[in-house]
Order: sequence, then C-alpha cells, then structure tokens
Amino acid sequence: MEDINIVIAGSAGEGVQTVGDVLVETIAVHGYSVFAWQEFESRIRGGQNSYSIRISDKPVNAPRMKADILLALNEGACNKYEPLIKQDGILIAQKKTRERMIAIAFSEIAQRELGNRIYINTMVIGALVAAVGMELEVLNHVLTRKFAKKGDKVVSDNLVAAGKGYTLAREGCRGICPWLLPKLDTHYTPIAGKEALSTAAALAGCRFMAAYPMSPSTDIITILSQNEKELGVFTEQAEDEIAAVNMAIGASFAGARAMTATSGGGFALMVEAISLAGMTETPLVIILAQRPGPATGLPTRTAQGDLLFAINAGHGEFPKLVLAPADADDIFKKIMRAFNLADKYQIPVIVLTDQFLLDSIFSVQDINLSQLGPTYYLTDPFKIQDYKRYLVTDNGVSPRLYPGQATHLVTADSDEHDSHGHITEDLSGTVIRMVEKRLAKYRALKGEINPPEEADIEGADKILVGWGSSRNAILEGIELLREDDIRVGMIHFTELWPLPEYRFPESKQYWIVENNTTAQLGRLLRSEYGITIAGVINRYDGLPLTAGYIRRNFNG
Amino acid sequence: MEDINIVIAGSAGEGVQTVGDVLVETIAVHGYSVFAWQEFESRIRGGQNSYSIRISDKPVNAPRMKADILLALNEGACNKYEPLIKQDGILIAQKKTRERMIAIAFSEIAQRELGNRIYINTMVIGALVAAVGMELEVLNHVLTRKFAKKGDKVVSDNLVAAGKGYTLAREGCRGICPWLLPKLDTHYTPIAGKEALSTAAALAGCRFMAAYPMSPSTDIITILSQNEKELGVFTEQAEDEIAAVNMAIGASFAGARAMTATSGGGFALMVEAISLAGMTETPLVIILAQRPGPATGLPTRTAQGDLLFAINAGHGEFPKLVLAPADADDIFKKIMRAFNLADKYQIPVIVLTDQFLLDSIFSVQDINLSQLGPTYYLTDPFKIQDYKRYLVTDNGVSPRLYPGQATHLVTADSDEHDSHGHITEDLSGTVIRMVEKRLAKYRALKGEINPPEEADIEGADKILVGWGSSRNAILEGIELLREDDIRVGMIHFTELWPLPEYRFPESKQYWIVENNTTAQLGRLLRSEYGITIAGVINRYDGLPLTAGYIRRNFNG
Amino acid sequence: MVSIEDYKGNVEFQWCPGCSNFSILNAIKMAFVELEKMPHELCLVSGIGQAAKLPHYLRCNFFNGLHGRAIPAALGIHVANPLLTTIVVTGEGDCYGEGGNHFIHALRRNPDITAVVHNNEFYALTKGQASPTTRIGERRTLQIQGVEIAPLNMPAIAIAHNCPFVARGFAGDSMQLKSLLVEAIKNPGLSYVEVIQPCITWGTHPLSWYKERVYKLGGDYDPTNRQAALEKVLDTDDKIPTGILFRGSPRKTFAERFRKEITNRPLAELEPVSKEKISEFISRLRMSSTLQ
Amino acid sequence: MVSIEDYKGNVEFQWCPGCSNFSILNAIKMAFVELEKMPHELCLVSGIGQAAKLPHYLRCNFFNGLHGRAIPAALGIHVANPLLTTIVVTGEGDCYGEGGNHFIHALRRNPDITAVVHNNEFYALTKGQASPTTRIGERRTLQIQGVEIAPLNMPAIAIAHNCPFVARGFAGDSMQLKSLLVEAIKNPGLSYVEVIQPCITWGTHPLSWYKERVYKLGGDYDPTNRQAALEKVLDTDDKIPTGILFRGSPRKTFAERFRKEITNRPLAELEPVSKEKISEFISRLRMSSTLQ
Ligand SMILES: Cc1ncc(C[n+]2csc(CCOP(=O)(O)OP(=O)(O)O)c2C)c(N)n1
Ligand SMILES: Cc1ncc(C[n+]2csc(CCOP(=O)(O)OP(=O)(O)O)c2C)c(N)n1
Ligand code: SF4
Ligand code: SF4
Ligand SMILES: [Mg+2]
Ligand SMILES: [Mg+2]
Repeated sequence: MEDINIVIAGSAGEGVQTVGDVLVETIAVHGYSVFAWQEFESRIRGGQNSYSIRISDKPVNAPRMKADILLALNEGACNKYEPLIKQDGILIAQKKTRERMIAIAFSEIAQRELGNRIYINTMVIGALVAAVGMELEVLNHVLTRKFAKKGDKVVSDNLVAAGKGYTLAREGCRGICPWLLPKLDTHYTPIAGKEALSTAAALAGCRFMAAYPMSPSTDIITILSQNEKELGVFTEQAEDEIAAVNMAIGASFAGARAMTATSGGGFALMVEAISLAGMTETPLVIILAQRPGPATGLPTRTAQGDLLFAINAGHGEFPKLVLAPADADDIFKKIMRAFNLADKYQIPVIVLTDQFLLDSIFSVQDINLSQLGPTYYLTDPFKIQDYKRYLVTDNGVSPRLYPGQATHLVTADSDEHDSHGHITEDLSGTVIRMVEKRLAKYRALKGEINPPEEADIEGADKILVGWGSSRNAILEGIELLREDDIRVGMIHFTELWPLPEYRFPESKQYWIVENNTTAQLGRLLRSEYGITIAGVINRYDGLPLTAGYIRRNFNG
Repeated sequence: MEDINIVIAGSAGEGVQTVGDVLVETIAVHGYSVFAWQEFESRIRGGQNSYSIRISDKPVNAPRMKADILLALNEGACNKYEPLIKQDGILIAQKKTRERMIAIAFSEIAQRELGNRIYINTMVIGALVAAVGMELEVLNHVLTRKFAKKGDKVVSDNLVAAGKGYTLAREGCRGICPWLLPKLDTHYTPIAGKEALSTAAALAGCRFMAAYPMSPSTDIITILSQNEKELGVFTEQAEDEIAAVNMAIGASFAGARAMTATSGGGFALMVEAISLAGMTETPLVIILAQRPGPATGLPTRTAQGDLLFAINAGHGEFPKLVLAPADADDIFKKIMRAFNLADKYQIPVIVLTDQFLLDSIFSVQDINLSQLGPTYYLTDPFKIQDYKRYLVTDNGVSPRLYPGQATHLVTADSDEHDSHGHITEDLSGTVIRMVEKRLAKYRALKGEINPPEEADIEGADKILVGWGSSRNAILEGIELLREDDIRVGMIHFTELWPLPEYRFPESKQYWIVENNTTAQLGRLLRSEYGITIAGVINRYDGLPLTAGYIRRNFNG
Repeated sequence: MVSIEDYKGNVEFQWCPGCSNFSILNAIKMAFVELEKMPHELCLVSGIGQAAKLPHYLRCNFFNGLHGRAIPAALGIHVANPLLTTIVVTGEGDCYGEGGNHFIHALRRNPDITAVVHNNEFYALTKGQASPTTRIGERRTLQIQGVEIAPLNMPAIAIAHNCPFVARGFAGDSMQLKSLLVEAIKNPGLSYVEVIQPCITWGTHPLSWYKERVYKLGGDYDPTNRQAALEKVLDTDDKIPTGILFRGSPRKTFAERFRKEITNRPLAELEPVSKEKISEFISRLRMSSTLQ
Repeated sequence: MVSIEDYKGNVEFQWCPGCSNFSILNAIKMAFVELEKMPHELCLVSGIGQAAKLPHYLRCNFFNGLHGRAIPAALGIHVANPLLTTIVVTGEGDCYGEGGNHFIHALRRNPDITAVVHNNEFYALTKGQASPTTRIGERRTLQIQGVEIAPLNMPAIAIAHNCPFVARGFAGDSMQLKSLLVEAIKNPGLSYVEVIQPCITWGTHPLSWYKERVYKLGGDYDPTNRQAALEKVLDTDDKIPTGILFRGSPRKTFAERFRKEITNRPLAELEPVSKEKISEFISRLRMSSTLQ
C-alpha cells in the first residue's frame, strides 16, 4: 500500500497529543505500522503544534511533511498547516473553507449533542478513523481499554462521541477519501524513542538515574520514575545538572549502573564531570538529547548541533565513547552497548539523540530482546590479594570493585594518582604511566566500534553520509532520488567516537547530510579519514530531516 | 655569549620564589636578558620546586632543562634536581657532596653570624650573583629598593647578608665558575606572562573582570585587583565559575569590556555561558589557562590539552575566536586582538594559555605599545531611529548599544529571537535568518585571522608544526637540530579558530609538536587543510616543551 | 510623566490565558509608573521559565539569559551601568534550584537590585515537575509518589543574612504587590520579593485555596525584628503571610567602594588607561615582584 | 575490635607541618575506632582543597572528586550502597562556595550521611583568597582592600531547614571533636559538623585568638530549641560556640521509601529486570500513552 500521512494540528492544551496517541494505538491494533512525530512550541497553552502519523503496512519509520489528511482543531492551525496538504489530500476542520474537505462542527456538536466540549477529542478520533477507512469497532476497543479505570459512564460516553465523529466523517468522506484500511493480522509495536530508551536502560541494568528537567530529555527520567516498581531504577530530580551528573558518578563508583540525561545547555554544565569520570575511570552513561542552540535556542525543536561538542567535551584527554542511535529499534542496541562498554572500559559514554528521535513513535515488528542484556565487568574481590584500583595493565583497564563489596579499599581521585588512587606528583614515572594507561583504552575501544552502515553503495557514485536519527529519512531520500533517476548510496554512522577503522569506498562523491549548519560530521570525517566532501545538505530550522527535504536539496 | 641557566630548588615555603624574583631583577638591572620558568607541586609547604633562570645578552625566552648552576636549598632538592646539572656545571648547596660545587652552610651562618635564619635567602642570592660573576653593587641596589619600605635596619642587614653570601661564593668559585657578566648598557624588561596579560587587558579597555580562583589563572585577577586604582578594572571574586562568566557577560551587555579567567575544570563550567555569549552576541574574553587534566589533574603543572575542547566548546553553533599567544610579547598583541575582535564581531573569544606561559618571565627589549590599544565598536545611538539590536546585516554584525546609553531599548535573549531580541518560533523565516546571520560573522572573521608564522621553511623538507606557548622552544629546537645536521622549519599557529586561509607548502613532511597526548592540532589541521601528519612530538608529564626535548624526540 | 501605556509591548504572550503572571506583569508596570521610571532607565534580567519570559512583555531593556543565571548577569549589568534600575524576574526553579548558589551569594553582596521571584511551587514551563518549594507529599509528574524532600525556605535564608528588604506578595493582589515593588525598588541594597503565583494549568489547588491561606501582615508586625521575622517564615502552619517580612539593618551595597573611589558612572564611559601609564606600570611591575 | 592503627595510611602528607588539619584527621580516626567501623565499611567523599585531601591520609574507601561536588557524589554513593558509612570531608570554599547549591539542597534531602566542613575562613590551597566565611574587612590576596561582602552563615541555614544534627567543633580540641563526630555519625539523617580550623600559613590570627573566642556550649543550652539555636549562630558577638548547636526534629531520610519498597541492599546486588518483564512492559507501554 501507499502510506497515508495524517497531520493533527491544534494549540497546546487542545488535545493534539491525546488524539494522536489514541489514533496511533488504534492503527497498531488494526495491524498496521505507524510512525508518528511531533513538533510543538515552547509553551503550555496556545501556539500551534502538530502530530503527524504515517500509516503503512510495512514499517516506514521516517517523517513525511506532506499530509494526506490535515485535521485542524482550530482556524489558526488550519491556516498554518494547510500548505502541507497534498494536491489530492483533504482537510478535516470545523468550518467549510475549501473544496476537498470534511467539515464537522465538533465543538458545537459536542456541546449540543453530547453535553460537553470535552468530547471533541474523541469525536475527532472517530472522524479520523472513518476518514482512513479503519473500523470503528477497533477504536471502541481501544477507547474502552483507555477509559476503563474511569468507569462505565465515561467509557460509554466516549464511545458515543467516537461513533458520532465516525458517522459524520463517513458521510463527508464520500468521493474524497480513497483510503481503506481493513484490519490486518500483522502486529507492530509502536514505541516512542524515549520509551525505548528508558526501557532499554532498565534492561541494561541501569539502577540509578539522576537528572534535572530539560526538554527534550525530561521524559526519560519521568518514565523510569513513574515505573519505579517495575523497572527498579532509583530516580532523583537533582537541583541542577552538575548535581545530577555527580550523583550518577557517585552511584556508579558505588557499583550501580548509572545514567543521566539532559539537553545541550545542561550537558554543557556536565562537561567538567565527564572529565571526572574519565580521570576516575568511572562508568557513566549520559544521554544528550539535542535541540537547536546556541543557549536556550528552540527548546522544543530538534537538531544535530552538538556532535563535535560532545566528542570533544571535557578538559584534558581521556577516552570516551559517543553513540548516536538511528531509531527506536537501534536505541535498544545502542543503550545496551552504552552501559556494557561504559562498564567494560570504565569510561563515560555519551548517547547523542534529539527531540525528533525521542518524541517520535516508531513501529517495530518484533523487538528482539534475546540478543540484548547486561554484561557485567566488576572484578571478583575474592580472587585478589593486594588490590590496586588503578593497576596499570596492557589494555589500560584495571580491576574494578565497588566500595564495601569486600574488605578491599576502593578509591577514586580527580587528581593525577598512583595505582592506589592517591595523589601523585611523580611526573616522569607515575604520571606518564597513568596518562598512557588511560589512553591505552582508546585502542582497545576502537576495535569494538562497528563500521558505518552502507546502503546502495554499489553502482552509486554519490553517497549521502549522515549520522544518528536521520538514517531512515536518508534511506527514504535515496529511494526518492532514484525516482528522479539519481543513484545515490548511503553511509551512516551511529558510532561516532572513537571512529572505527574504515575505508571509504574509492572514487565516490560524498555528500554530508546533517540537521545542523556547519556540517560537523564532515569536519570529523575529513580529520579522521581524509575524505573530500563534495556537498552538504543541512537543515537548521528546528525540524527533522525528511526524504523530501533531502531530495529537494540534493544538487549533485 | 653562551647563555647561563641557573636552577634554584627547594621546598614550598623555603623562599625559592623570592630568591628567583630578586635574582631576575638583579640580572635585568645588570643589562642582561633573563628568562625564568617555574615548576612546583600543588602544596603550600614542602615538596620540591624549582625556579630556572636563563641569562643571556640577547633574548632567549625559552626554557632549558640542563643547569649550569643548581642552587639547592635542602638535601631533598639536591637529590631531586642534581641530574639536571650539566657536565661542567656546578652545585651550590649547604654541604659538600660532589666535586664541582660550592658548599656554603647558609643556615648555620645566617643563624650564627647574622642572628636569624631569615637571612638565608639573601645570602643565597649573594652567592648566586657571585657565581655568575655579576656585581654585588647592583644586587645591593636592588635589595635597597626592595626593602626600602621596611626601614634602614632591614636594608642594611640584608646588604650584610648578601655580602656574606657573595664573599663566600667568590671563594668557592675559584676554578669551577667560568662565568663573568659585566654590567651592560642594554635594557630588557622582564615581565611574567600573567603580568603581561593583566596589563594588556587594562590597556585593551577591560573594565570588568570576575573570576573564581583556579591555578594557574588566579594571578591574573589578583594583579588587576591589587592594582585597581591604577588600572581601573572592577574585579570580583565570584562564588563559582558559572557566576563569574555570567557576571562578565552581564557587564559586557551593559557596555563594559569584560573578561574572566580560569583553568580547564572551571572553563568546563563556563561552556554553557559561552554559548549564551554566542546567542546574545555579547563580546566576551575568556582566558583558559591550561594545566594537565583530566579533572583536577596536576593543578600546578602545564599542558596544551584543551585545544579541541576550547574550539568546540558550547552547545549549538555560533562563531567564536580562539587565540593562543606564544610569549609575553605576543600576549600583548593577542589580548588586544581578543578585546577588539570580541567587540567588533560581538562574539566570545577564548585565549588559550597555560601555566608555563603565565608563570614564566620573559625579557622584552622594548614593549611597543604604540601599535596597541582599544578600538571600540559601539554604535552611535543618535544616528539611529528605530533601533533593532539584532538587525540582520550582510556580515551578520548588528548595531550594538548598551542599555541606558540612550532611550533606545537594548535587549538580549538566550532563546532564538527576532531582530528586536524577542523569542520567536517562526521556524522557516526568522529562525533561519538569525542562524545565518550569526554564522555569517564567521566568514568576515576568517578574513581577520593571521596566517601561521613560518620560519626556516625554505630548504627544509621537514616542518615542525606547533601552537601557542611552545613557539620559542620550537624555534630553539630547530637550531639544535641544525647542529645535528637536520634541517627543519617551523609553522606555528597562534590564531587557531577560525583557521585562516592558508596553503601549507607542498611536498614537506609535517611533524606536530604539542604539550599533550593526542596531537590535537594535528586532528584540527587534517580536518581544515587536509595535510598528512608524518609524526608527532608530544610531551605530557606536566612540564613544558623545550628545545632539548624536541631534539631528543624528533626521529624524522 | 510616565504612563502605563509607555510600557505596553507588542509581543504575543506565551503564557496560558488567565495565568496569574499577567497580574504580576501588571503590578510591575504600575510600580514603574509610580516610580516614574522610563523604559530605558530599567533593565530587567531573567533566566528561563514561565516567570522568566516576563521581560518580553513590556517595553524595557532586558537580558533574558540562561536558566538559573539571572542573578550573576544582573550583578554584572548593575556594576557596569549603575544608572540603570536593575530588576531580576525569575521563577523559584530558576532562582532557588539551578540558581540557588547565586542567590545565597547575592545575599552576601547586597547589590542594589530587586529580585522578584514568582513562586508557583513547581516547574511550570517544563510541565509540572517538583521545584525547590513544592511541599512534601504533593504529587508531581516526576514525583508521582509524592514529593519526599522538604522545601527550601529562601525567605528564611535571606532574613538570616540580614537582607535589607524581604517581602512576599500574592499575584491575586496586584495593588499590594505594586506597593511592595515600589518599596523594594526604592530600597538601597538587595530587595527580595517572593510572589505567590498560582498556576492554573499544573496547579493542584484552586485559587480559593490560596485566598483562604494568604493574609496580610498587620500593623503590629515589626519587620525590623529579625527573630520575629524568622519565626514568621519558619512557621509551619498553613497560612501564608504577605507584606514586608523583613527589613535588615542598613549595610554597604555591592561595589560601593569602587563607585566611590573609581567611578559611579557607566564603566563604558571611563577613559582608557593611557599608554604612558601602562608603560610606567610595567616598568614598576617586577620591582614589587611576588604577588602580595 | 578496631584500633587506630587500622586507619594508618602510608601516603606522604601534603599539608604544612603543624597544620590543624592533622588534629581533625586524628579526631576522625578516633571516632571511627569508637564506633568500631572498619576501613572498608567507610566511604569518605571529598572535593578539592586542603581539607579535601584528608581521605588520602587514612585507610578507607574514598572518592576525592571535583571541587565543590562532594555532596552530590556522596548522595549517589549513599543511595547505591546504603551499607557504607558515607562521610563528606570538605572545606568551606568547597562546600559553601563552589558547592553551595548542593549543600542547601542536601538539607532538603536529609540523607543519612555526615558532612565535616573544615572552616579556615579562606581558600588555603589556592593561596589565601577570601572564602564565603571570611569576615568583612579581612585583607586577603584577592581582597587587599579588605573583604567587602558579608560571610555566609551555613549553620543558620541548616537550622532553619531543620537539619537533624548541626554541630561545631574546633581543631584545637580533638577530644570534643571526636565526640561530636561520633554523635554525628550515629545520628540518622544529615549530620553537619563545621570545624573551626586555624591555618598557620595564611591565617591572620594566632592560635590564641581562637582560643580566646572558642567556648563550649553548656548543659543549659537546649539544642532542640530552634529559636535559641538560630539566635546563637546569628549572634554577632565575637565568641564562637562549639558543641551540638542544633538537633532538628526527626524526619524521613533520603531514599527511605525506595529502600523500603525496592531494596535496602547495594543496588549492584539487585537482580537484573528479566526480558519477559521488559517485553511485557513494552507491550503495555503505549496503552497508558501520554505521560502522567
Ligand atoms: C541548564 C538548563 N537546565 C534546564 C532547563 C529547562 N528548564 C527551563 S525552565 C525550567 C524550570 C523553570 O521553573 P521556574 O523557574 O519555577 O519557572 P516557572 O516555569 O514555574 O514559572 C527548566 C528546568 C534549561 N532551560 N536550562
Ligand atoms: C572548578 C574548580 N574551580 C576552582 C578550583 C581551584 N580550587 C581548588 S581548592 C579551592 C579552594 C578550596 O578552599 P577550601 O574548600 O576552603 O579549602 P582549604 O584549602 O581552605 O582547606 C579552589 C578554588 C578547582 N580545583 N576546581
Ligand atoms: S503553565 Fe502555569 S505558570 Fe505557566 S503560563 Fe500557564 S498558568 Fe502560567
Ligand atoms: S595552607 Fe593552611 S590549611 Fe593548608 S595545609 Fe598549610 S596550614 Fe593547613
Ligand atoms: Mg515555578
Ligand atoms: Mg578554606
């Protein structure tokens, strides 16, 4: 099938999110793959936001701007988002304003016929279900489950509202809605990036998370906190980001897998402590959820503007790992790697993600957990006689215990120290050995890094090179370009530091694709692989890269 | 003449610093050029520290490790530093332990003959003056000036002590001290890097400095604070580095040229605010005085480990300037440029320096201030009708006023904003324009950057490439290598970001010389100029690069 | 003469319709009118949060900086241009959470600025997490089991540090708030006005809850009595006193000595130090050698 | 049985000979002996400064972290391994300057740890600048005109926030200090012991100056009386009371609920969440949809 893209638009507080979430669930129960992404202003009420839902019978998991259906909850939303409607798309709104549309006076009807405007949202969902040709019954099932806790009356009222919306839209649909989505037997699990991330952390053995609220990272700790009983992660809202990261380092030193999450500004405040984790060789996972900067920037928007900052974050020199998952499925793999490698090499690991990836809902046919899980690297204290926390070893990794694990004394010192963790000023001996010991970990670590993902390389002489959350958009972009008879391939990085041994295929032209202004990946690749950059496709308006954007901006 | 290198060694609290400082002054009054550098432990009493003084009749201004004379204030110092003594060098110490030495029982004599051990230091100075063949009279002159405020008795007692030391050393000198330094008419001004820096800031129009104490940066604000009356700079010791940098940004917004200074850990805490200066387009000068990291590292030692961190510091993307002066003379030029360019482009400027450069004393024949001075770029409020603080212009620079300068309203916003400084969410219009406006400044700025300094390029097929404070050591290293019949040239960067348009000469081999472990400049140059690195000379034991070190470690 | 119209901005509000921040904005404008401050004589300084957006909504100079860092930015502004009336507008998360260290150290410095702290008892802009003033047991998005740690009592800290002016207003009473702000701005030294600011979106209590609890300190209350003031703000009964909580004994203000000895004008107006003076300074530098 | 020898480290001291930090070290060791704590049952946590070097000088687990950040690191350690006795050793610059925000928020959390703050009234390690407790008028390297801003009164802040145990010791009296430390460590919840620590290198007062001023609170002093305790620490006379300044009313300690409901063992010992549980969790995730 050709995928269908629905955009639900309205002001903050009008229920865009609720409508979207219920629709996503209904689509999933219907057996379809759904991809949803959101863009919204930094305010609690008002403004105009959108929630885009892409329906397909196979996973698409990339954003598309153009809408088959725009559902506008108010006039402003209609004005702002109408340009998104495809030529043959339709508008659903309260008032008739154009040819191809379904006009339903939701608020009037809700008030008059259902006795309360709070039913608008459920009516709207009913209307959308009708417009795409899904089954009302499925929606009823989802609504029943959703409102069950609130009692029978609430359930039945909502079913009536949904039915009302459904019926009215059915009528309006005639002649303009070509879509029909019969219930399928396939099953996809819709999961948001942030849900994948927090769940994966728990699975990876994370036991401690401290963070300070900052969009778009806040929901990660919120999910863990709200599900403390099930996931068993201690969470603490810190007084600031510096406290958050130092708490996490303390917890990790004391044996708990620990993480923190923040966005650029908060990450900046954590940089000193990243260096501390490097010096004390304490495992640490930091989620850097990017949004456009500099400074406060656009707090609720998306960007990939912190790549080089993350890689070079921290004074002095010490090994660190920087990962950037591509989508929800990849988040599971990368979070697992983050915790396991942080533990194995006793280093800070930065996971670069962004508003787009965290807030988007991906469909995964089957989240395969069997390959995933924690591997622990703490030493067995009973096999050690004279314990040296910072014993110099070939690969730089020393035996790690946590304090209290046995009678061995466990130490950590932010100063340069000897193998026992005590301050040293022995410049030509201990100091050099310790610097080299820490650096040695880089070499071993480099061997763990996966090469970038290659797609359609053969036969393409132009290659799009990107990183992180843009993978699916780039892959789809390649398909679109092929429709224009342009053959391009993709090389995509999700493991960014240290960079792996990798040979870029010869005699190709490389195009850097990034959600930023200065093509940071390009700078990095030039430095590490000496490749020449032919061109750049970059987006920096706070919205995610899409296949359409890539097609339009590729001029190679 | 061949230069003479004196190393004064002793424990913290024993007076190494006083002896060194008085000797430096005496040498200068004698008409010689003097270069001095210090290395010391992070403790207030005890340990073993050294103060090395290099005397010459032309400026040398680079450190040399091997000592012609080692003056050891105690036995431990003697043990630790004796290996530094050259084959034909001598030791001056209290007890006879080797052939070529002058043994003077300073403490015993001070106690017995002068009645107080506090005269040890002055005796030692007298002895050193004798050993290198300088005139006692000159020393007496310096001591008289130094102790004048303390009264005649103190002066005359010290002259007696100096004379005592002088006489005893004269005797011991026979046959082992070949040096003779007649008074010259030339005049050099000895000036420490930190003195140059704070003075230059005042000259550049700096009016406000806030900082939090952190070695090796603390003396900068201390000098400005102690000389407030003369230099007119308001100084404030902040509660932490975050406060310091935000105070400086506030002051700058309100029209005062402002700076802060710190070391790596404190700089890490300032990174969020650097991004703020970028977003609000507020001029800001930040001195990053490097010491070995990570974390607390070696607080009193030197390093060049924060180059890439500084260049990439700050979330989001915005123009900044990174300078790294080569020596005290260059500090004057670079600090002037820092303030003027910060003002012209309304950007944060980072000046990378280090413990070695700040604490070392350089001899400058004639500090030429005539070319130096502030150029101000504030707009004339009376030529403006409708004031827009963030007016979009071709080169990205908007007219800047300070609040209260006139009736125009001056604004600043850390969020993405419109030309009036108000929060915007107009993604496809205002946001893109503002991002591009800020980035546009990079292009103009790039044009201001000076190319690297080239030396002995012609005829050399191997080139040492370094940055910042190692310049003089590299230059001297080239000379030493020539003695080994190896012809190498130098390309030296003191303006590091943005990098200038520059063509590296073709078919040469490039050797990176850095006071760090990972050859950060190499990574940077590969990325920006695509050059290939043939080898690396790096030092990471907390001590500065020297010509000797470079010669020993060059294997090209 | 200044009128309230002079402050009218033309920026679209990002606050929820009906938010009590509007009343605070109004009180602030009224105070400026009463004090006859012109827009360009003012500098409003804020961090990030709902409260911190306020400077955008009136005509004035402003510096809307980083979350938690309004106080240090304001200190810099205040020193660099002492002719401005510098006012910090912040939320309790901004000022007591991220920025807590700066506030307690501002109490030490006693700068002649006014800090207005909108206290809605949680982080509103980031969607309702607990803040340093959320009461124990309150359920917030990130604390669904109920807040487990005690609130910070910044007025008590201010009183203990002899802050010259500590007041509490209520967004539901703009006239009282205006008077408090007028007094605050007039007061030399640090003036600290905490404003009870009910949030209609994330709040758990209706306005009536506040109305029942908020009361005005009577004429018998002596704000110069430190001990009484401390007891007042440390009281754990349910009532919320408003008015002038404390007037500390007069003390030196921040940068006072510098102003007397060097300049009390904007620093931008200071003459550059001459090259001669610098040369002379350099030549004397090494003679004093070791730093004092 | 533990003896003081069990704590003997073999690291060279970086303190000046004769520094009063030695007495504090001694008192700490004596307290451990009295409490029969074994070295591996302890975790000392410090920042940077002279005081913060202390953990190197005795046998124990320790985390010597960043300047100003001992408290949050200690909180993480304490939560991750509640079986450890966690003790923060810090200077007043470390704890009230750079780390001021963490301390005031630790007062909110009330973790069952002990914080020992060596107060020498300046930054000793960085060579004598003023610190948050330097008195007005004192000349310091960076304040040669004399300090112009008022000292911070952290004991007052702690008392105002009902800290369960606030005490002050004097390095010149190791026996009293030892007793205070024993009490502090025994007390459930946050115990805060400030120690007057004369510095013989940068100090402006001879030891006699301290001896004249320091006195012990008598038996008539009731540390459970908040008002009296506040008056005591806010007193501006020249005397320096030592002893238990305040005992706050008992309250919940940090992470208490988590310990009851999830685990009171080291977090490292918790069983991993099973894949089945995670799968099941994921399948239910979207049903609850919008975050609460
Ligand atoms: C460094 C940093 N951390 C976190 C944030 C996210 N943030 C923005 S506003 C805010 C809380 C504001 O709370 P408050 O000051 O009480 O203001 P309110 O919205 O309640 O008026 C937070 C945590 C940020 N902008 N910067
Ligand atoms: C981020 C950071 N800023 C500054 C410093 C420098 N520094 C080290 S110790 C110290 C002051 C310590 O004072 P205090 O805690 O009172 O300890 P004392 O030396 O007086 O015992 C400072 C400012 C640092 N190490 N890290
Ligand atoms: S969320 Fe609350 S504080 Fe923020 S604007 Fe809305 S009502 Fe006001
Ligand atoms: S400087 Fe002072 S506090 Fe530091 S070790 Fe010496 S005497 Fe002790
Ligand atoms: Mg709030
Ligand atoms: Mg101290």
